[in-house]
Amino acid sequence: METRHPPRTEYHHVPPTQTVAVIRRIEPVGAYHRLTLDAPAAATADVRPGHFGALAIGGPTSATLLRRAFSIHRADPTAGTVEFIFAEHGAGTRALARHHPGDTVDLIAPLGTPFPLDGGPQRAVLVGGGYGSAPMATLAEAILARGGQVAFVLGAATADRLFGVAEARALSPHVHVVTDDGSAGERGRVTGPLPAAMAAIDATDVHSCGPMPMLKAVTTLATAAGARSHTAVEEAMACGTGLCMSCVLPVTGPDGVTRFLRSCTSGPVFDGTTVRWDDTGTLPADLEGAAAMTPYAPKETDPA
Amino acid sequence: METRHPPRTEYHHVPPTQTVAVIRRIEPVGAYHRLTLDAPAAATADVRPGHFGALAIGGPTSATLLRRAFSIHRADPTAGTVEFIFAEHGAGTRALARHHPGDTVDLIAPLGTPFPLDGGPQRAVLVGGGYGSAPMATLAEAILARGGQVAFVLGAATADRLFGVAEARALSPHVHVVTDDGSAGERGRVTGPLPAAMAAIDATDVHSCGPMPMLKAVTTLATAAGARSHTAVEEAMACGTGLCMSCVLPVTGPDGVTRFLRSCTSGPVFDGTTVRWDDTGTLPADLEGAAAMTPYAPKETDPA
Amino acid sequence: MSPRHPTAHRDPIDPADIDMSAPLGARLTLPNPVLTASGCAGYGRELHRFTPLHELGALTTKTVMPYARSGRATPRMTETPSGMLNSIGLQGSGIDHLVTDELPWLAEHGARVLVSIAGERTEEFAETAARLAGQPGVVGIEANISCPNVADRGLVFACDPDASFAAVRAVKAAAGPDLPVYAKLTPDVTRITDIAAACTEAGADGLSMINTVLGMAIDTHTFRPSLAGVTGGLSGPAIRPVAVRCVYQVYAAMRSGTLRPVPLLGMGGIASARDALEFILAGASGIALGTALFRDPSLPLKVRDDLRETLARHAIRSLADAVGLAHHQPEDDSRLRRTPV
Amino acid sequence: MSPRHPTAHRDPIDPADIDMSAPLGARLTLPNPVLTASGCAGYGRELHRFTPLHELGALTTKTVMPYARSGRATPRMTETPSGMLNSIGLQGSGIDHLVTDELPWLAEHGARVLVSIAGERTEEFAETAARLAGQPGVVGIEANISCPNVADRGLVFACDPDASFAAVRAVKAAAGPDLPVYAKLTPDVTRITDIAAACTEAGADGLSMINTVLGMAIDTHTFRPSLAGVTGGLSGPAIRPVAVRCVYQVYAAMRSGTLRPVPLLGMGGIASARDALEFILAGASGIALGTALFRDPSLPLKVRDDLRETLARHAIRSLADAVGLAHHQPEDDSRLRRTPV
Ligand SMILES: Cc1cc2nc3c(=O)[nH]c(=O)nc-3n(C[C@H](O)[C@H](O)[C@H](O)COP(=O)(O)OP(=O)(O)OC[C@H]3O[C@@H](n4cnc5c(N)ncnc54)[C@H](O)[C@@H]3O)c2cc1C
Ligand SMILES: Cc1cc2nc3c(=O)[nH]c(=O)nc-3n(C[C@H](O)[C@H](O)[C@H](O)COP(=O)(O)OP(=O)(O)OC[C@H]3O[C@@H](n4cnc5c(N)ncnc54)[C@H](O)[C@@H]3O)c2cc1C
Ligand SMILES: Cc1cc2nc3c(=O)[nH]c(=O)nc-3n(C[C@H](O)[C@H](O)[C@H](O)COP(=O)(O)O)c2cc1C
Ligand SMILES: Cc1cc2nc3c(=O)[nH]c(=O)nc-3n(C[C@H](O)[C@H](O)[C@H](O)COP(=O)(O)O)c2cc1C
Ligand code: FES
Ligand code: FES
Repeated sequence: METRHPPRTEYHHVPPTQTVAVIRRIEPVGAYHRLTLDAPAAATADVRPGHFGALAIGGPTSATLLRRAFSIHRADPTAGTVEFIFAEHGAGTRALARHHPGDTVDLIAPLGTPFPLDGGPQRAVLVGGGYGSAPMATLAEAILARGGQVAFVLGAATADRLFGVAEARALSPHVHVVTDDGSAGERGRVTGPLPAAMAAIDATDVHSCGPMPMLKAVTTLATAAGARSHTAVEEAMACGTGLCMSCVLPVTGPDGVTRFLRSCTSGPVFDGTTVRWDDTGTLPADLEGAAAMTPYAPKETDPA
Repeated sequence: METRHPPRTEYHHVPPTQTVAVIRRIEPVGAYHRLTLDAPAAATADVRPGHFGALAIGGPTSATLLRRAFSIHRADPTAGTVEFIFAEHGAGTRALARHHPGDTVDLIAPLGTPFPLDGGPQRAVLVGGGYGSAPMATLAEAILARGGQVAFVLGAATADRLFGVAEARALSPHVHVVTDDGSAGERGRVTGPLPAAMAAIDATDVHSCGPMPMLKAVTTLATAAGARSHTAVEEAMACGTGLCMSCVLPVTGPDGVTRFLRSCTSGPVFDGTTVRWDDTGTLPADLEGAAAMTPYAPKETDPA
Repeated sequence: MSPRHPTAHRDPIDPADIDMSAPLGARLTLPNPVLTASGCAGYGRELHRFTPLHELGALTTKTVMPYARSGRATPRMTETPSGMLNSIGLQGSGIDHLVTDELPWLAEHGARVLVSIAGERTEEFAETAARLAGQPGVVGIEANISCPNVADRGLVFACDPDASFAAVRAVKAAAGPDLPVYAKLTPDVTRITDIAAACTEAGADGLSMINTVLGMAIDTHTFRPSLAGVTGGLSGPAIRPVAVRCVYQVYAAMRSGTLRPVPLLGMGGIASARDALEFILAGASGIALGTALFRDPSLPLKVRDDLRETLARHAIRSLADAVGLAHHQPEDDSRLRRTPV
Repeated sequence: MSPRHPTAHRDPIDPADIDMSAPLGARLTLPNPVLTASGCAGYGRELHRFTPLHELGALTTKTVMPYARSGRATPRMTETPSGMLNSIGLQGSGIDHLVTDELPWLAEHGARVLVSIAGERTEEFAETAARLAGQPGVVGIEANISCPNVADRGLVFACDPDASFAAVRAVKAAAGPDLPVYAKLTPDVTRITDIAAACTEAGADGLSMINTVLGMAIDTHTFRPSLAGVTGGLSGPAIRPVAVRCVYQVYAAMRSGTLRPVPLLGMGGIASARDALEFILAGASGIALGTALFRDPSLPLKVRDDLRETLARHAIRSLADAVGLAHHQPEDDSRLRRTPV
């Protein structure tokens, strides 16, 4: 494994705003919903691809308390709108899907560490799995605006879970589409066409967003090919603002020490080579502070 | 105190139905809301004045679990609709007020023991306090249809909390209106014009619905004048269907024994002379089973 | 279906082929695992209008005592986020009334009845239990030991292992050999497994978990406690995580051999088949619906039927096979491997 | 306003005239009663973007231990009806990091800091506390004794009066005379007043109530516990009735003279000024926001300002005058009568 491109380090943190956003539009896109919010305070030029928003759904009589995180698909400072693409998953997203224009949601955005755009023009492959494609169009635009080049690999389980194919084709001649069941594009996984996509533009960077196993596989391929791999991870979040520590994953720092880092503040975009993919959902023994967990065997009465 | 008219005993229990009702209309009436539900299964000819409906508000993500009880204002078997008049009070009614036509609520109706209509044509004064006037128009219609006569005394704190005055005037020449602040009708309480209203029709019956102190005062006046007093009480209800025992009040039976009876099944309409008005909210020592509450002094750790 | 799913490799089966019966010990098997929780369906008459009682696994009666009890003054109830507080105070007409007026009606309507009993003294538990042997429709006794013990200055029986032991032993002796006795535990204790141990040692045929959680609310308009009884019992979905934990802990103790294994009845915030399954996976052989009935008196059959569908989707042929599955590591799940599909 | 309202006869006063200061014992008065709850606002940096820290009554830090702790594996969190379960497992970088990197920043930003500390042994509590005397911005210590005690085979300190006593006494001794020490209690005990008594006897300057309630959830798709740590702490509005009850019980014991009176910090499901008032009426001199911050990190100032408005509407001139009012019978409410309006 040889790395032709040194890791990028510049991350762009902007202060998030909290606003009661009015739903301007909510409409189906394939199996997903496109949600357009009036939120001028959040829809600033500071929003970068990879930033996310955290929504509080339901009023004072709602039993679902926690925020829901969604990648910002597009923020339009002129229109004062922020767009999300969301899937119905559990109680909160199902309730959100039943909302109507004019209803309100409480939005905190922009949040998190976006995809890096520094280090000169990138030749980047953008890999999106399912709604993970949501941030890819604006990421492509930003890379192109900085004089770079882009290719796309967009995948999903089924055709109706593919997102952003038309937008991608408008931005690049190199668009690969795959589905698990072959209902659109090639049958297979994003890792199938990825080497060809990287080769086509002699990629310096691969940016990916989608399920964890995909991010790991993409990082392996990209790294083997000498490209940098930046991955937008998805860990269950309660707050999205860095308060609760629920969204951690094991990430190895420049000092070689692995720590549980919050994906809502240190991420969601991480250098894929720093994430200990195989150790997510475990407590690796070499983690900083892991030893302190073991003096006593875990008890059922062990609180937070 | 002399009772010219023996207590009525026939109560009309009908099997309630449970339906997911679609909101046909929801519109303001003064300080209240008029809610019209499509609920053909509940809107049968079996619905009698004094019956109530119990609504479950909010979907699976609602934190307000319990049912809310509202007097049936009118059930129209032809249209298949049931109408309620409701005030915003706490979390559930505030949420209900934000509903739109097409939204659904789960309705159980008709529930409870309605006003008695037996014992020959009645000459009845109908006394409504605030939204307590909701069942009075259909009650008047039913009494008139049976060859009786009616007068109305409608009261409220302020003009916008008066309900059903126009409907009452269409049904009877004897309509008295009072408000606490004099913003409509006479300034004062329903007990002011009640003696005159009773005298005007030589009342055999007084039917009332409104706050507890009003029901007590009405019963005292009616009884003194030798009329029967039937009162629709309002006790906090969790279920409305007789399951939970939260809605009880002390009522003296024909055997002279006072028991805590459920106002959702034995009531909401009670013969006012059987209710121990001054003992509501207390545990009278002569209540059946009260002695069993005292062997130990009440402890804070004392469960349900 | 997630790849971590233990039965992901198996084909769904026909719901009609699912064995929904709930074995609740040597002397009791119910046709399905859905019961009502004590105090949440009275003596059944009102619920029957929405859920024919014979369709239930069993009806648990409102707790009955040797004598009539008025219950507490109102307000007795207040709503809380995803829950409610009650301080009904065990209102009831007493055991004579139950035996004379209620049990015959219940038997006539095909209900299987678990009679919940309580007393303020150990002897009152025994006195009530003694009246139940041989009564029509009665399939068992639930000893509601989550009530105050006069002999112990009002401390709740189920807060003390010795008092729990004494009450359960007295009920067992009085009930005779035919009626299984379930002890109903409160979660308001430091170690629920200690109380569970006392009850099983005393001969309990099963354990019901949980009774309400002690709570209170204050009316911020009147500045007074919302309930006339000051404190009350918290119930509803709000407490479900507490109830699931109690069932899981006790089942775990039974699996590990530190507690004599007896069947568990799970309750506390169940409002759907999903919730019911959560308790079953935690270790409950049967489940009871309480507060959820106030919102939806038609719920029991929905839960029963949806549960059947869910088991079918997961290719679990028998309800009994699902009991306690959350304790099995996917790799060592002999129980799942043993189930033929 | 209901006729039962204790202050119905009084005219509202100007919110600007309300004294919002929160006396929390002889050595600590905060400018307002709104704190953050430990573990729900980290060390303040993230919250500061939404709520300027100097506006808080105080910031309670995430619990800090003598050493770095990784916390538990994920999933660490799951939502429940009106609540959540967490098993973060006290992730933190340890006391050195706090003292070196966090406290100076907090002091610079005008935060008053209540440092939450814990240990797995009594000595670790002392070791951590000893580092805090004289540190900038630190106004007190919260001893999170709701954590497992290695010396007691993992039993939570706050589940045992003796272990609670030892931990609090050690912290008091190490903290020196200037830093008030609050002991944070778990509700998962049979009698919380017993633990409160142990803590006050050990010299606690105040009590924080409550920590999370032990709960768990099971994923009905994977058939496994939803949290990697199996059980977790339940928080949010779901547990508010339990928390209010604990505060009320302990305050009642103090009023009746069976417990040495110390100020109480109330927490557990507070999401509005109404909820905050509920705790104050129950007996809390200050309140902390936890889970509600995850939904609304701007909440503290709303609660503070709405609380001020509410007191004004009720013509209660000083926050301190509202503390414990739910214990007063309207007729014997000397405290209300004493307040001049
Ligand atoms: C940075 C980031 C970006 C995301 N972008 C998108 C997107 O563009 N479109 C989209 O459809 N989804 C996206 N997700 C996933 C989305 O957040 C979850 O599907 C959603 O929170 C689930 O909420 P629920 O009410 O359906 O499920 P529930 O299970 O009811 O959620 C309960 C709690 O768990 C959290 N949670 C549960 N699952 C997830 C998850 N997979 N990720 C994060 N939190 C979770 C919720 O935030 C909530 O706090 C993103 C997640 C992250 C972390
Ligand atoms: C037989 C009957 C008929 C009624 N008819 C009408 C009507 O026609 N129009 C109308 O506006 N109101 C009516 N009410 C009162 C109405 O039920 C309450 O205002 C309403 O339940 C309050 O719900 P909430 O969500 O606003 O308050 P919350 O305080 O949030 O309610 C919490 C719980 O307490 C119960 N509760 C609280 N206050 C009352 C109350 N006053 N009466 C009964 N339950 C209560 C609720 O049912 C719910 O279970 C009637 C009540 C009864 C018992
Ligand atoms: C209004 C009400 C009354 C109750 N009465 C009793 C009772 O008489 N005996 C008993 O053992 N439990 C009683 N309970 C507790 C329930 O049986 C059940 O254990 C508890 O409510 C938790 O279940 P749930 O959340 O489904 O309601 C009562 C609960 C409620 C809400
Ligand atoms: C995610 C999370 C982490 C917590 N961490 C701690 C902690 O480190 N130390 C502590 O004493 N309490 C901790 N708590 C408990 C809270 O401080 C608080 O006591 C409890 O959550 C009840 O308040 P709430 O309902 O407002 O959240 C934590 C709670 C949550 C939800
Ligand atoms: S989601 Fe709360 S810290 Fe990341
Ligand atoms: S409201 Fe439940 S019994 Fe009357």
